[in-house]
Amino acid sequence: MSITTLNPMTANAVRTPTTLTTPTTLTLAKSITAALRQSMADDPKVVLLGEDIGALGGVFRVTDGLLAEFGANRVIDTPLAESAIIGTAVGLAYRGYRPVCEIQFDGFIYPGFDQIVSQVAKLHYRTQGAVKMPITIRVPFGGGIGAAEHHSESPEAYFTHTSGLRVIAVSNPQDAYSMLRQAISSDDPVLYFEPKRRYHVKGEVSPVLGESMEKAVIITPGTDVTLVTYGPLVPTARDAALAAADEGVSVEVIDLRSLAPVDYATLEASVRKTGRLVITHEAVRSGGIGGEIVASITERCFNYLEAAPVRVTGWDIPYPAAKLESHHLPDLDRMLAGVDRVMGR
Amino acid sequence: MSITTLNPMTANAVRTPTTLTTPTTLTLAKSITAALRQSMADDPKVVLLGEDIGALGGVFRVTDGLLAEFGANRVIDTPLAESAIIGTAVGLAYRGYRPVCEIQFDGFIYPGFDQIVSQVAKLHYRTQGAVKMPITIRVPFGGGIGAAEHHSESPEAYFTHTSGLRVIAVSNPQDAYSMLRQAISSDDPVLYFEPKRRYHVKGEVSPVLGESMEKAVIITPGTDVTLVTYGPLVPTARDAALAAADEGVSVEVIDLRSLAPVDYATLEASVRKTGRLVITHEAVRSGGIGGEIVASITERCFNYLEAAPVRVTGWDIPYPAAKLESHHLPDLDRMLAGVDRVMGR
Amino acid sequence: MVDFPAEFVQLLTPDGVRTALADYDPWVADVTGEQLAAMYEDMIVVRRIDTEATALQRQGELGLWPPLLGQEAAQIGSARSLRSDDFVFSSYRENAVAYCRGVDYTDILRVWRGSAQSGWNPFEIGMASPAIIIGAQTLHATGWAMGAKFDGSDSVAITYFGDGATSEGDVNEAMVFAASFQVPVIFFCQNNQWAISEPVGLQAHRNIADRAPGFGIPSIRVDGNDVLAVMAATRIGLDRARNGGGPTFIEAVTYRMGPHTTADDPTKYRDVAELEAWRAKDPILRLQRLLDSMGLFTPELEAKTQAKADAVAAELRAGCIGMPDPAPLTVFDNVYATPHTTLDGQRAEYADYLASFDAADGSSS
Amino acid sequence: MVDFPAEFVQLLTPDGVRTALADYDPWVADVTGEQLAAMYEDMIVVRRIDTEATALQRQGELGLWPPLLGQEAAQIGSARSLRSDDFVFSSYRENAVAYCRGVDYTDILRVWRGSAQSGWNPFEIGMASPAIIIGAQTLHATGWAMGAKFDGSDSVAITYFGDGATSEGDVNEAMVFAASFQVPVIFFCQNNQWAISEPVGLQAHRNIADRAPGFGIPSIRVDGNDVLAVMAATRIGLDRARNGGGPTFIEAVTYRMGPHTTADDPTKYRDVAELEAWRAKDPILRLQRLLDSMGLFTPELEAKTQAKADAVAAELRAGCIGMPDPAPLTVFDNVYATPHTTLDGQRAEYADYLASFDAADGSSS
Ligand SMILES: Cc1ncc(C[n+]2csc(CCOP(=O)(O)OP(=O)(O)O)c2C)c(N)n1
Ligand SMILES: Cc1ncc(C[n+]2csc(CCOP(=O)(O)OP(=O)(O)O)c2C)c(N)n1
Ligand SMILES: [Mg+2]
Ligand SMILES: [Mg+2]
Repeated sequence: MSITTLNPMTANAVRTPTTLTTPTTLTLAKSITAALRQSMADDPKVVLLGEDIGALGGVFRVTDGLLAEFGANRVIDTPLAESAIIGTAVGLAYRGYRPVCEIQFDGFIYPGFDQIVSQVAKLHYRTQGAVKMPITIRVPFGGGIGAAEHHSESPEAYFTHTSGLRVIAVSNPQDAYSMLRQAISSDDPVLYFEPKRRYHVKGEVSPVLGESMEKAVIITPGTDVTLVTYGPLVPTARDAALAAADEGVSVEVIDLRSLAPVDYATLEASVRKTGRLVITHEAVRSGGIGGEIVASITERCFNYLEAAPVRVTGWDIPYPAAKLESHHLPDLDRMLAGVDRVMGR
Repeated sequence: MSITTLNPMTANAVRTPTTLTTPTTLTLAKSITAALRQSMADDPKVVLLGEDIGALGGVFRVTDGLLAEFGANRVIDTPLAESAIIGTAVGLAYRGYRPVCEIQFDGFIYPGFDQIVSQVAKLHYRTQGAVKMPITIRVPFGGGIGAAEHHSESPEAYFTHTSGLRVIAVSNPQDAYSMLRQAISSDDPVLYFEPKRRYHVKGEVSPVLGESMEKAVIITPGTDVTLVTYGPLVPTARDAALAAADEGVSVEVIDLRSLAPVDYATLEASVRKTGRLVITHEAVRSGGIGGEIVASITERCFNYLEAAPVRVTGWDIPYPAAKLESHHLPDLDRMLAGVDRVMGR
Repeated sequence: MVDFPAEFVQLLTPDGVRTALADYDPWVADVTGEQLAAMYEDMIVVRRIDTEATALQRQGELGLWPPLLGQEAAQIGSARSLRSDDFVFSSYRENAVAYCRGVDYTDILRVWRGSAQSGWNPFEIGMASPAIIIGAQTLHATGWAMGAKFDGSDSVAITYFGDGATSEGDVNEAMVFAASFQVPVIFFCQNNQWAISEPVGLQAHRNIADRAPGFGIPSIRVDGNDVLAVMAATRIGLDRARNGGGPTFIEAVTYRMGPHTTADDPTKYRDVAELEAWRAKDPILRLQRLLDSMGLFTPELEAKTQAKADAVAAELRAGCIGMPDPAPLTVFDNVYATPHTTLDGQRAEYADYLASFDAADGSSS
Repeated sequence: MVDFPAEFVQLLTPDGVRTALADYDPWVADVTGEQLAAMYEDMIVVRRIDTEATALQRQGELGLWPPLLGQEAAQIGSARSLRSDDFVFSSYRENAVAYCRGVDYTDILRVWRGSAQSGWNPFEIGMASPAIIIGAQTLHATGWAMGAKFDGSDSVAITYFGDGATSEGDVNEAMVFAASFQVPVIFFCQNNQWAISEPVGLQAHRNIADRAPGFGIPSIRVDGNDVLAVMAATRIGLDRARNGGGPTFIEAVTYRMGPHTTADDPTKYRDVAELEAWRAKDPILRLQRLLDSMGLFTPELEAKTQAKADAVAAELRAGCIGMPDPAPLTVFDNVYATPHTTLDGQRAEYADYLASFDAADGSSS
């Protein structure tokens, strides 16, 4: 059995961290790297756990360089076992650490599901607040990259249905940075969903914590229809709003950002104004976040609704083969069709 | 290491199965036993897998007597590992078997979650129909029995959000019998939820397959409000309808029976008539089945709705300690409050 | 090449005879008669706690109780070897371990009375909230030990689990991580022969202690009803862990003399003869015999021990019966460490709902 | 007491010298020169499939490809030992196994072209749809073997998985079940030294073959680049399984000479020197040398082998490029075996939606 000289377990901190100090143009992936670096520099209790996150820097290169900067006690390449990644993070939290776990792809989170649902989510409640679980679980999610099975899932609704967890999804480099820093400092466990097909999107990133990670944000203001989405579909929804404007429909696009809890104050204000709601996500329709939001908004704004809210989502199917994914994923056209429907056209 | 003489692995079939031939009064638990016995007698490929299901007959005695009747190759006491219970069932299905897995309590299904979500649910799709997964997973679920943590969960929405699975929940002895028989004969995988706090409810059971397991059933006809529920809350909802009638409100109670797919035809017809929907379940509200149904009914019956649908559910908390469970679980009073709300009173 | 543990470590026969075992004797050479008497008291007291709790359950004061009857030596011998800065990650049956950690007696019962989901503050006694999900805690212990190693501390994590638990993926993954990272953790398996109704032979085709060496973890198979042997094994593990030697696996061979819990009826699935055979190996009896042979089992010791047991039982009963029910709205407390808009809304909704009854009763303020 | 596998089973040195090993020789005594030449051809062909598929990926015809370069002997030696009624449960890298099972070459590529989620009908070639979830398939194999045992059949399940997979709970649970029920399954671990960027030493603190004996499963550690040794080990396992002897674990020590997949760049994490060292142990080279020493490595053999490889590669390429894209509405097919109201509604919704474009194009019928 050979452990090569490159084995991350033998590596130790050699470089000094270089953190973001001024606004810089970064890809979404690199802004996550920057947030990890800053959080690790600020707090020695922040440690990373995951498969291939060391020498390789993760399959998406998000942790690239961090092993060299922080050493093998902070950037921990783990054996291939997701339940153990989450379960040891629980133990580390018991010992005062703030673990950040990387799940390599969305579809590989399920072997760790029990530890998330039965331990991470419940321990603060179970111990009447004595034990905090400041664990962040990073999950690259969603499709659109032509990948093989289990590499394009949108499992977020499993977690928004799990009391005790916070769930956020980012859509742009600045949020990727700011919201990850907030997630890591949160004393609650946070599922942090990364839109993997947007990893290469660039934007200017300031080293600020910015808007609270619990707030939804209006991306495009509008008056006729409220179009709600999150993560990878945010840019598509923005484009759909532009296209709808050409057809004379004013669409207000809201980036949810926080999936649990949902910022209903922002949604309510928008729907009271527009009277019409469309929600779009890649995840399958039944039991998805869309239904929850439709139900909650109906409860809250019934008398303001001018039409039944519309869901534009993935179908109730397992994620299909790459050549078929465009027939599963909501795109600009399907969003526009949803806008038309809610407009009664 | 001692294996006692009572080790079920050494036991073999000794008794002849005695199946149900005429209508008989049985508890809900015993009607499940009767259904298992009949399905096993009919089809030698039906095998049971689970923890303590052999000599003990299961912690709820549901499999009582079956080891003696069918032997250790049909009633398989497994080592304590839920992922393996489901995963070996997948292999047995590959070999032409129809495994029926017992998960001891709702909260212990999560270690098997990956095998359910990534394998059981997807294999028929993945193999373009070549491989069938006629697996039934029995899950005693819900609270109200004063149990310790992890013994009172309502995890059904995790599975209704999983494409490829069918999900049913029974509320009375006849359905327990008939729907389990249908589940076991189904070529699709079925999650079969048993309302553990109603195991002792008695009723007359005929050895018939009865109404399709996909159909919702109107338990109490009414005209003012549609009250939808399933599993353990069905008797409570029926009582609530009686109480509401005393106050002059006519409540139509629907037992969903199938949670995936939902029988929207029946629900729609009812809501078009009543114009008002209340849905109640023990599971936590956010991301629960209630939200999905509210959204779907709003989409389908928007113009018929006279008020915003109302959800009466468990709170968004981990299942609480026994002394607090009555403050989490919907009861008759909370259902009536929901009826009042939807009636605008 | 690592060896499977060939021997069954026993330092005290069922007859109470202290036998010599060169590799293990040094580890308990310092144990005085006084300390033996103290462990005898421990065992009598925890058995008494067990009896009292079982009675409380029968009387309707507890919802359920998982007796440890028969496993006193395994738990006392190991837990009494720990330092206060070590940390315990246990299952539901380790009430004697909690006792050794200095738990408030009443706290042991909170969970089983249904008043709370955990009885004690883990940081006050160095013992985590017990895990009901079988095997889950072994990963927590391993993670804690990773942290201890990163901290440069010589504290050790010990995790208790049953024979049945060894089948769960989590326990095996914990061994993988513990071995890979060479962290200070002791896997303490109480093989009480049964997992509810399933005999250990269904879980493990070989002795349980044989599992660990293949993961690169040295293991010891010890007579779990021999408090001295258990102590020796635990001390070996602790010493290895404190000195950077990584994990140790201990299989304590014992017997669950009672039912799985008060809800269980073992006559459904096991022979009474088996129980009788194990009764002869009772862990308390053999220590009593040893003390007797040393002239230490005096009427005074007996009286003092009984008095202590009586006092603890009385305190336990009073604490149980006097335990206040939690207030309704606490059902919403501590789901999150920080405010949560949706849940806060639900709390308000329920508070209003409850208040509506007060109003209807004319008792609203 | 079960022993860890002490020896490293090798019957053919890297130099192509056939060495004697008394316990293993009888298991391959029947292998003729012709059969050796056939296996040589197999290895050349599957390496060529690998090269062609990698080229197709570079040319944009495949989305991804997981090369097996270097693992030919492990896969051919084991798969050629199977009967057609045995059943294979593999991971994503076992293309040579599929080849031996008689797969239609094009079917190997369907998944990687993104046209389907599985390429072949499992029942036609006795090989399940490969599992991408690491380790999951080991439980399926164990379950299948339980069924085979219940059926009184002497068919055997074999499951292929990597060194990395051994860390997953599922693989360990599979060993627990396989040992408990003593079912006919072979755990065939290709230890190719790497799990993406992680060296095997991170997954296993000891040799991987050492893991199984503690579960009560005999294991063999074999030179995975030696097709004869692999065949001997597999035949031992098959024979044991067919005769009611239960499971066997085989660690085939080999090397992933290429990247993890075409998306991977191994220079980020491993030394080229390591690759060079393994090149000297190439599985094809050593069989060629053996054939040569037997006077069987003739120009005719070379020509025939190359011709076959060329033909397979051409068929593969043509099949790949000619593969039709699936029709849009097939996205809804086979989610369920029986009709499903909600999904049928969605299919209708999407059909209408697609039709609306046709209508807009004026091409509606
Ligand atoms: C994941 C999970 N599955 C099933 C159970 C139900 N259960 C509770 S205790 C038990 C047996 C445990 O046996 P063992 O590990 O030997 O511990 P012991 O009870 O003997 O102390 C089972 C199956 C559980 N608590 N968690
Ligand atoms: C449950 C799960 N976690 C993570 C992955 C991502 N992944 C794919 S291959 C791989 C490495 C597997 O290594 P090994 O088992 O040694 O097989 P090899 O690729 O070397 O053949 C990983 C981590 C996965 N597919 N499934
Ligand atoms: Mg036990
Ligand atoms: Mg590998």
